[in-house]
This record gives sequence, structure tokens and C-alpha cells, in this order.
Amino acid sequence: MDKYEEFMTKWLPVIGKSIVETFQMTIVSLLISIVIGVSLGIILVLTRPGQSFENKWVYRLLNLGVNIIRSIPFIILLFFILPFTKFIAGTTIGVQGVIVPLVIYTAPYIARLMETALLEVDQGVIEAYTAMGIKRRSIIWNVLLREGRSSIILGLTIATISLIGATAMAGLVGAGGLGDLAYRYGHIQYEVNVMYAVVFILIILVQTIQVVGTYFAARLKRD
Amino acid sequence: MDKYEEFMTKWLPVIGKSIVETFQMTIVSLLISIVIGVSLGIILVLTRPGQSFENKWVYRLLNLGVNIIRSIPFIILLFFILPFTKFIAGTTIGVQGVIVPLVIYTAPYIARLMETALLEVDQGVIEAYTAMGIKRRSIIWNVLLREGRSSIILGLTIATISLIGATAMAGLVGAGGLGDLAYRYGHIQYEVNVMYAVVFILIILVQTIQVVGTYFAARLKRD
Amino acid sequence: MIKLNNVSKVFESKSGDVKAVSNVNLHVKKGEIHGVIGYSGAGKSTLIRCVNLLERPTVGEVFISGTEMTTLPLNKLREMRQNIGMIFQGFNLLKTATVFENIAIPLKLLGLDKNEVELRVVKYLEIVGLTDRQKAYPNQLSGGQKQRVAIARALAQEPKILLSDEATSALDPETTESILDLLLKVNEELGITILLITHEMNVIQKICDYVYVIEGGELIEHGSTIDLFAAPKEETTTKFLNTIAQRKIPTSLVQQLNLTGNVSRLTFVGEAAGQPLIALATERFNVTPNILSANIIELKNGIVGNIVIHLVGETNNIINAIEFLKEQGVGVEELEG
Amino acid sequence: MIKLNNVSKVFESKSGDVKAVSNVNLHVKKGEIHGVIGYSGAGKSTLIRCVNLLERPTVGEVFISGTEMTTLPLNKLREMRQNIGMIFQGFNLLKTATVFENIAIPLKLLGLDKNEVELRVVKYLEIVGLTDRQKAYPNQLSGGQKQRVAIARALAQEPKILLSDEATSALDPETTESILDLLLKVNEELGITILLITHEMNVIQKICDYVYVIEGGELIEHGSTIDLFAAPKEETTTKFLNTIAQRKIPTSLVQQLNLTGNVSRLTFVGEAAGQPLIALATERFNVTPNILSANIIELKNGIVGNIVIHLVGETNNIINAIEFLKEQGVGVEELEG
Amino acid sequence: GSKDKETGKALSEEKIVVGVTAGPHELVVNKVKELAAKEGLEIDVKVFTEYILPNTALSEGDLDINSFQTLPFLEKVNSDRDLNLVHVAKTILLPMGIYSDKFDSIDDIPDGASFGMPNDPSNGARALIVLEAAGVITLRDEDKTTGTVQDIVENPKNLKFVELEASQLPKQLIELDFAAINTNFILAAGKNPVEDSIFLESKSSPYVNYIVVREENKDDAVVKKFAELYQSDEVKEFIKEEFNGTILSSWE
Ligand SMILES: Nc1ncnc2c1ncn2[C@@H]1O[C@H](COP(=O)(O)OP(=O)(O)OP(=O)(O)O)[C@@H](O)[C@H]1O
Ligand SMILES: Nc1ncnc2c1ncn2[C@@H]1O[C@H](COP(=O)(O)OP(=O)(O)OP(=O)(O)O)[C@@H](O)[C@H]1O
Ligand SMILES: [Mg+2]
Ligand SMILES: [Mg+2]
Repeated sequence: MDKYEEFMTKWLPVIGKSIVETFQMTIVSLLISIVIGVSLGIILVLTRPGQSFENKWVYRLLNLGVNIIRSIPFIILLFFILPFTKFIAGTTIGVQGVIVPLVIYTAPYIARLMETALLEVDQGVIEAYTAMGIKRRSIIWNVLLREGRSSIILGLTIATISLIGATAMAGLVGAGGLGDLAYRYGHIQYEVNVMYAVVFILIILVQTIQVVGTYFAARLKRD
Repeated sequence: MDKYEEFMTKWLPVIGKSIVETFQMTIVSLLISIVIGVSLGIILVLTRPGQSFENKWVYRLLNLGVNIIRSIPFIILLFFILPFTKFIAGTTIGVQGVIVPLVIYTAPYIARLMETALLEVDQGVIEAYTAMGIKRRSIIWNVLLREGRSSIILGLTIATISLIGATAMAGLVGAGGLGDLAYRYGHIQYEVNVMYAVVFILIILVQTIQVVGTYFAARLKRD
Repeated sequence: MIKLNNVSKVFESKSGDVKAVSNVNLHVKKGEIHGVIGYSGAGKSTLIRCVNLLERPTVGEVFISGTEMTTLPLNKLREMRQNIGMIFQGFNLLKTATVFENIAIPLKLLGLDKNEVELRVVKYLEIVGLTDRQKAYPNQLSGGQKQRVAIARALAQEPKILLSDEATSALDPETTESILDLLLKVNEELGITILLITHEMNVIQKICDYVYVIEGGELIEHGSTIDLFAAPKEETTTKFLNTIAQRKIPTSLVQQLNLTGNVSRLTFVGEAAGQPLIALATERFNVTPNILSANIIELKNGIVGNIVIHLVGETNNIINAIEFLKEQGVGVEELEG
Repeated sequence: MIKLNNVSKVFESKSGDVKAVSNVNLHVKKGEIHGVIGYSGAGKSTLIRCVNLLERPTVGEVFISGTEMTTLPLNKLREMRQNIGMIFQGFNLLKTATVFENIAIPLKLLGLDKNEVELRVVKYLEIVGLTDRQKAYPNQLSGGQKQRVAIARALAQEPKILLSDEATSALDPETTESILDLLLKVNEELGITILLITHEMNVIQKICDYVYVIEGGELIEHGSTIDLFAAPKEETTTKFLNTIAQRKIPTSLVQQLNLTGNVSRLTFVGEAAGQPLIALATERFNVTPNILSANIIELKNGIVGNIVIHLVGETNNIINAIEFLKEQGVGVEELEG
Repeated sequence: GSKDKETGKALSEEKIVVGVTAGPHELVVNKVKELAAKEGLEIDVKVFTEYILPNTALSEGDLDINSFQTLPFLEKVNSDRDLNLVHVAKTILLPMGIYSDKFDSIDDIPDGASFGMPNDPSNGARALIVLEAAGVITLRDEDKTTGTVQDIVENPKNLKFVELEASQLPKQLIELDFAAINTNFILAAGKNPVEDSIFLESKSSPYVNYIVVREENKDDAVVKKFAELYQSDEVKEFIKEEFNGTILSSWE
């Protein structure tokens, strides 16, 4: 018990801080990535040949762009775009400095997952709404995203979990977070209890996200 | 021109070696991950409530297992499972030593992507084949995987690219590869030309994979 | 062959429970063709899906060839299902397979050898008239063409029992006719047992031995096709029959002839339809017949005639003539002049 | 209102080009209801999809209210489409929306205010008889119920033009009847123009002013419903008509009456059908008529009667009576005794 | 070689596997490899970008020798993970320096300034020791080689400590007031430690690097040979040329 208390007093504040950092990084970059990624995904789907906004050049360019960013491993991306990060976020250090690379890493990834989800939406319904003379913007919201929502949620769940994985590397730019804590204190300092504690917290976190994601995906699916 | 030649003689062998390492890591772990991941994905889909192999416990356990592994950032996973890696691969370093963590990282990820793809398959067709008294194993191959193949290919494309990203961290355990080369020379030693060259190769590689993936996914899609 | 005992099926959902099938009993003997009719949403599809347990009845037993299906282990159920073909209301084709493959794949999976698969596919493609579209994918087919692929797929399985859910509803009369001929042929030659759903009375007329009328999940009327056509009891049944046989005297026809005297509807069934009873009666009782409307429905197992007749003559003679017809087994219903 | 000029549509695919529509001309005036019939795969769906440019014609012009559609910029096309409702062969409902929402969402998106949306949804749900299933999702509906949601969705849009692709093919006769009544009503009251595809002749009979017969993508016959019913030229047309009007004398009826004398089929159309011509003829020329089969088809704009009559009397009188009938515009075709 | 994974036996005389970390250690060992090849000893160099694995892999027999670490670090890993690794010979010294883009001397550092330091514990502790040596802070008087920011007892200038990936410090220096940076990284960034630093670690630093092997191999002939080759004049010359006096050979 003593040992346990000792552990708690020493590590609880550190772990608490890391949790906050992880949440900050994940939530902020997730939200921004969703906005960008979902838009990109929609554009990728709608501009491809045979679709309603068919535009070879936009599609190719975007596709290439997404591929280029997805080509660069996060660990390299993180440093590759330091000047850009500095320009956008004003700093390359700490939670604030890691949001930009996390978004750049996650958004194209979400775009690809969106693409997979949206391509599955029944063309017939889209056609029906087109035939009614409904605006394409409305069709995107009310047919494409609506009918794809179950897959979209599963995709976003996958992306969120990968994002949490990526924040583990945020320690490299001094942003901290749970993954960094586990790596630095658990692995390098060999405070294995810290590592187990952190991994346990991560498991709870990911499990929760996945359960919530699966639940909503199943609930919103109607076939 | 001299400078170029100098660069080439000095770096070409190094880059060539890294390319080979990246290919080795990617292909071997991808193949193993696909076998495991696709199987897991199918089991996840078939054992869930309402499906043909409905089995609450298998589903929950598997789901939890996948979540636990997905919870652990790769950088931590890599070290967390060292004893297991040693047991399976006989070594924890080099290309051979990195395959096990790469598979453990990628397989559950593929499982999740499979899940998304397979859940989209029309239940009606599965029902039709069930009604004909066709074996569930045959239904899995001939309906589920066949009808889902377009999404499956897109999912595997995404997974392959993420896997290439993960191999960049293989340098941590001395396996080398392109990502590691870029990281080592680009960041640690500031040979920026090497980094640019490597990033360029990665872009070509990823672009090729994505184009091939998108092409086949589109070709195999029939609605 | 197919026997449902007290089968009920309730769908539970947040928007309230739906009692789709209530307490239905049904018995199709080997080699018979039975039809199910009823309004949209009556529970027909649910009922037929209970037969091969795609829908597990909430209560009740399902016997196929004497085997109780609901308690069978999965592998036995699978074996039973191999003898039951089904044509779905929604086609349920593989989107990623061509017309040819859509028929071939299930056969391959059922263990037929390559040549046999090839032979059957070619044969049934020919029968449903899709030989020239065999390389097309479902999204390149018209609605009726998809339906025909689904029919070919079910028939190619050459099952002992065929369940058909509105197999011809998307088809034009000509194609329907040829499919029905085919069903009759396999029924006669191979002794296949068929339970089908339709809303087209000409399907019932042409191939069914027996008819069930479902309403609100309940079996409200059933009987051999002839009995039902001759003397429908329920209003629903009558409404279905009206689509095939005009049972009202067209008012315009009434205007054509200035009618006085007795106007009756005569219903001839089976034997009665085979004899020149009207000629006999009019001769014997010295009345003049004037046929206002004649409707002869040729059913699979006989004929049902509906004749609206105007009898002119002495009142007594007319009464006697009608009495005579009734004795001979003709249904007589007096209509207002 | 709808005018197609020389419209053709070719589908290119690896398994060969398919000429789905060839050179079709068609003109539906405001407030008219035109029907398209043809075998499965004839090109009907493709043709109707060319009207609102869901399928862009390979060649040809499409005019809606005088506007050439194929050259319109997208936003104009969208505006035009808001006045064109369409009922699809495949329903095309939102799987993730309830019955209510499936009707409400498009209305909302078309800019109707909340109350109006609510009012319309309630109204059309009532009309298609799905008020009690309004909270269900499409996967909880029967085939016919899905079809009815699709109908309600298209009607609730209250368009000026309605395109309907087999809207009633999945429906029982009773429900079909009520949908057709509704279409007639909106056609009469609101002047909605309708182009519909069907394979059910009773749909044509009941609501169509004009009929097109398509075969192999080509328009092989067209004309007002009455003309077509009275005197079909093509075999395909006849086959379709046979489903509604028996044109053969049932052999069993021939047995019933020992026939001697002249047996003719009389076809009454329009004016002719309105007069008691048979009574007049038989009185004037002293022949006794014996009606073997009478088939009165009540079309939307009139009546087509097919009467097979047995005339007994002196040969001369019979000839004169027939002459008289012909003069009065009755079609007469002598059949063998 | 690498096939000979069982520990407890003498190492092969023909082929050994040597683990290094990326950077100067890698470059020097590659030079050693060249020399060894001439004498019939094949060296397989495995490059790591992480600091624990080269030790665990050595302990488990995947490596035969490693060359990348200082004694304080080795001792920590040995005690943490119960390893039996011993150092056999000195290699190079990479003095850590304090750098600033904004100030020319330690004395100019203002109150509340931000101090960048490596985020790995070993380099972090080292940075704090250097900072203490520069007279800016005071550390708890225990084993300073495992010190962390928590072990600072006096911080008169109220410095903010920013822990960052060691290799990125040169790039992020502009965002900081000053930082402790390893020599190899500052070199790679094109700066000269001697000229550009505002404070440099003393040559008597405990952070000299060592060749490390499993205890049972410490007397193996091949280990001795490797150490000899490392400490040869050719290598010394190579270090001088390659690093211009900013990295020192530390074995005499
Ligand atoms: N996308 C397509 N690609 C290739 N061929 C097509 C495509 N769509 C339709 N067809 C072909 O064009 C022809 C006409 O099809 P259409 O759907 O217009 O027929 P239909 O008259 O509506 O038939 P049904 O009554 O069966 O619905 C058919 O032979 C069909 O296979
Ligand atoms: N999965 C389900 N959940 C809830 N209700 C359902 C479900 N499936 C069918 N129903 C309801 O059960 C009733 C019977 O449906 P069924 O499909 O058997 O009708 P049907 O007689 O085949 O009609 P149709 O002629 O329109 O195909 C309908 O009211 C339908 O809405
Ligand atoms: Mg049904
Ligand atoms: Mg069609």
C-alpha cells in the first residue's frame, strides 16, 4: 500500500498532466483534421471521373497532394514542416507546435478513409435527389454524408486511434502526452510501472473510443 | 554535374540498401498482416450480434484484443513486445526483428479496415446464398470478400501506406530502411539532399501504391 | 413437402412491434404449386421467408419433407436448403459478377462439376432470354433483366422446392408467360414443388393448384384455385379476382340492349363447364338466352365460366330453366334487371 | 411539355455496345398522360431517364416546356428538374431515414417551410396508406411499402411533370387502383403531365391518353389509347392487349351453344359504343343476336367494346345487318362459324 | 557472427556484429570496419536511433559489441534491466555546449528565459550538469548523472526548461533563449562548437563514450582486436579530419 501511495504521489501529477496534453493534442487536431479531411474526402469522391463534380485536374492534383503527404512518415514530417508549423502556429514547440504536423498527418488520412466510406453510398439515391433538382451541396450533406455516416464514423474512429498513436511522437517536439511519458519514463528510464499505468490508460481510452464508435456506427446503420 | 556524380557514388549504394530493406520489411509484414488482419476482420464481422456466426464472447474478446493492441503507440509497442519478438523471430534487431512488431501493429489495423469494408456488403446477397444452402466458408469467399473487394483494396492500400510510414521507425531497432535513412541523415546529420532524395523515392512509392490501389478498386467496383 | 403449423412472426422495433404473420397453417404437397396473394404489407414475403428459415418464426413449426426445420442444427439446415430454391423480391445479385457468373457461382459452390455448371448456365440463360447479355454486370441491366437473372439462378439450382417472391412482377406479359410455362414444365417433368407469392392473378390462374389469401398477417381464405375463382368469400379475394374477370355488367352494354326479364350470373365450374347446359335449358324450357357478358377463365386444372345471361320468355319457364341449371351444378345469382 | 426529338442512347461497355434507345420521337402535351410499354430490356427506363437527363442522350434533343435541356448549364438544369418528379424502378430511398423523413427531407431541401413539409408528408403518407409505418426504416418495409414511399416522395414534390418507371409493378391490384385514382386526380385537378412506364395494361387502360410501344430501343407503334386498343397493328401490342381482353372465343363456350350461322367480332369505339346499335340492327333486319363473348374495356377517354356475336336469321338479313353496323362505324370481322 | 546468438561462448574471430547509434559513432565505427576488413575481420554495423535496444540486444546476443554510450548511461541501464554489460575501452568525447541565437554570453541571459534541453534522460541530466557548471543553476548533490528538472534546487533566473528532441534543438534554437546541444547535432547544423557556443563542457567530463561488451566476452581476443583498431592512429587521424577538433578522441 505504501509503495502504491508513493507511486501515486510521485506520478499522478505527471500522468495527469500527460493525459491533459494528450487530450489537448488529440481533440484539437482531430477537429481540425475532420473538417479538412472530410472536405478533401468529399472532393476526392465528387471530382473523380463519372461523378457529379467530375474534374480530372482537381481530382488528380488533390490525389497527388494527399499521396505526397501520406508518403512522408510522421517522424520525418514532424521535422520536415517545422518552418510551416512556425508560420501557422507561431511556434514549433509544445502542444501548440505539434497540432500542425498532427493535422497534416491526419487530415489526408481521414480523406482517404472518407473516400472509401463515401464510394460505398448507393448511387441510386444520389440520382433520385439529383433528379429532384436538389442542390449538390444539399445532396452532399443529406445523402452522401448521411448514407455513409456509419462507415464515416468507423473511419473516424480508426483515424482517432491512429492519431492518438501519432501523439506518442509528439514528445519529440516537447509536447508531452501519454505516449511520450511511456516512452521516456517507462522505456528509457525503465520506470515500468509508469509504462504499465500509461498503457493501461491508453487502452481504456482507445477501448472507449472504439466502443462508442462501433455503437454509433451500428445504431446509425439501417440495413 | 560533378557534384551530382559525387552524390550518386556516395549515396546510391546506401539508398539502394535502404530501398531493399524497406521492401523486405513492407512486403513480408504486409503479407503476414493481411492474412491475420483479414481473418480477424472477417471474424469481427461474422461474430457480431445479428450475423451468421453470432458469438458474443468471441466478438467481445477479439474486439478488446484488437483495441488493446491498437491502443499502444507503435514506438511503445516496439519495445513492449521485445520478449515476444525474440521468441518468435529469434532476434529483436534488424529487418527480422522488426517484422513481428510491424505485423502486430498492422494486422489489427487491417482488421478494423476490413470490418468497415465488409459491413457495407449487401445483406440481401448473403441471404440469397444462405438460402441456397451454401457453406458459410464459401459465402465468406464468394460473397463477402468478393462484394467487398473494392473497399477491401482501398483499405489495404491505406494500410500499406501506413505500414511504410511505420517502417520509418524501424531504425529504432536497427532495421534501416528509407524512413530511417531520411531521419538519420536528414535530421541527425543534416545531409538534406539525402533526405530529399529519400522523400522523393517514398513519394513515388506511395503514389504508385495508391494509383494501383485506386485503379483496381475502381475496376472491380461494379455499381 | 412444405407444412407450416401455426406459424407467427413478430418484428420488434422501437416504432412498435409488427405482427407480420399470425398463426398461419399451410400445406403444399409434393409436386403441387400453391400461390399466396394479399395486399402490400400483408406478410407474404415474411411468410415465405419462414419456410426456409431466413426468418425464424416467433412461434410455430416448419416441416420440409417431414423434417422439422426450426430445431435443426445449422449443417443439417444447410443441407435442407440446398433443395430449396428461392427467387427474391429484391433480386439479390452479386454486383461484382457478370450475368453468367451470377448463375454459375452458386452452382460451383454447391459442388457441381465444371461442365455441368457450364451446361446449366447456358441452358437457363437461354430460357430467360439473356444469352446475349451474359457478360453484362447487374448495373448494366434493366429491372426485368435483373429479375430474370435471379430466376435463372434459382432454377439452375434445380431444387426440389421453389419459393418465389413476386418473380414476375417486374416482367412484361410475354416474358411472364414464358417464365410461367417454364415453371409448369419443371413442375410437370421434374415434380418440383412451388410456393409462390404474386399479386398478378394471371399467375395464379395459369399455374396454381391452390391459393392462400393473406391479410394483416392472417390467412383469411384458402382453397383450390377453381373453388376460389368460382366462389370467393372474402372481399379481398374478390378484388383480386376482379382484375382478371369483369364481374360487373358494363353499364354501356346494358344500354346497348333494352333489357326486360331476368338477368342472372351463371358460374360454371369443372364438369358443368364441359356440357352445353345453356343450350339444353333454353331448348327444354323454351326461353331465349341473350348472353350479356361471358368470361371463361382457363385455370390450370379446369375452367371457370362466368356468364351473365338475359333470359327472355314466360316467367314460369324462366324459373324452371334456372332450377334446372342449379340442379346441374351451375351457380346462379340473379341480378337486378 | 415533354418533347423528345430523335433521341438515341448507346451504352458502351467491354461486352459490346448496347443501343438502348434508337431514334425515338415523343411528345406529351401539358396535362396529358402518356404510357410506354415494351418487353423487358426494350429501353423504356433508359428512354424515360433521358427526359430529365439522368441519362444524357447520345444523340437527340430533349425539350421540357420548350426549353432544350441537353445544352442547359447545370444550375438551370437543376431548376428545371425541380418541376419534374420521378418514381424509380428501384425505389432509391435513403436507408438511414424513416418513411416520414424519406418524404420530408427532399421537400425541406427544395426550400419548403417546416409546416408545409409536415402537411404534405402527412397528406401523402395517408394517401399511400403508410401513416402507421411512418417511423419505420426502409429495411423494415415490405417491397410494396417501399414502392409506396417512393411514390409518396415523388408526389409530395408536387411537380408539374411526373415520370414514373413501373411505379405500381410491386403493388397489389387494390393499392394500384388507389394510386392510379390519385394520379388521375392530380392530373385533372392540378394539370400535372405524366409520362409513365408500365407492363400492366390495366394501368394504360385506366389512365393513359396515349401509348408508345418500344421494342429493341425503337418506337414500333404509338397512338391514342383507344386507337391502339381498337386496332393494334404490331404483334407486340396485341400480346400486351391480350392480357386484358380475351380476343379468342373460348372453345368451351362454342360447345355450350350449337352454333350455326354467322359469328363476327364487333369492335365498338367511341361514339359507336354509346348507341344501342346491336338492338337497332337486330330489330331493323330481323335477326336474333346471341352474344358469345362481350368485353367492354373502359378506357380513360372512352370505351372499346369487343363483342363476339352469333347472328341467327336469313342470310340476306344478316348481310344487311352487318352492312348497317359497318356504316355506323363499328369494326366487323367475320370469324369462322 | 549474428548466427552465433548463444551467449556464454567466445566470440567468432572472423565476424562480429557491432551496434552503434546514428551519427559520429556510426562514422567512426565504419572507419574501424574498413581497417578490420584488411585484417580479415568482418564487422557488421547495425545502426540504431534509439538508446536502449543496442544494450538489450547486446545482452541477448544479437550484437557482439556496441559503441555509443557513456558510463553513467551504461550503469543506469545495467541496474534498471539487470544486464551484465561491461565497458572495455574509451572511444570519443562529444562535448555538449550551450548555444544561443539571441545572447552572446551566459551573463546576458535574462530573468525568465527559456532553456532548451534534450528530452532523453541521459542527455537531459548532462545538460543540467553543464548548465550548473556555467553557474546558472544548482543541482541536488546526489548522483547528478540521473538528475532531472525536479532535482534543481536553485534557479535564480527563473529559467523555463523546455525538453525537446536532441537532434532538433539546433533548428528550434530561434524559438528559445538558449539551449544545451550535443556537438554532433550542432555540427550537423553547420555550426562550430568551439566558435559558436557561449559555454562548452569541460574536457574532464564524465561523458566519455565506451566500447561495451557482455561480461563473459571482455577478455575475448576479438574484443581486444576491435578496441585496438578503434584506438589506432588511423582512426585518430580520421576523427581529427572529419570533425575538425570538435569531437575528441579520448583514449590517451
Ligand atoms: N449502364 C448500362 N450499360 C450497358 N447496358 C445497359 C445499361 N443500362 C441499361 N442497359 C441495357 O440497355 C437495354 C435497355 O435497358 P432499360 O433499362 O432501358 O430497359 P427497360 O425497357 O426499362 O426494361 P425493364 O422492363 O426490364 O425495366 C437493356 O438491354 C440493358 O441491358
Ligand atoms: N425487419 C422488419 N422489421 C419490422 N417490420 C417489418 C420487417 N420486415 C417486414 N416488416 C413489416 O411486416 C409487414 C409484412 O411485410 P412483408 O414484407 O411480409 O409484406 P408483403 O406481404 O411481402 O408485402 P409486399 O407485397 O409489399 O412485398 C409489413 O408491414 C412490413 O412493414
Ligand atoms: Mg413482399
Ligand atoms: Mg426498366
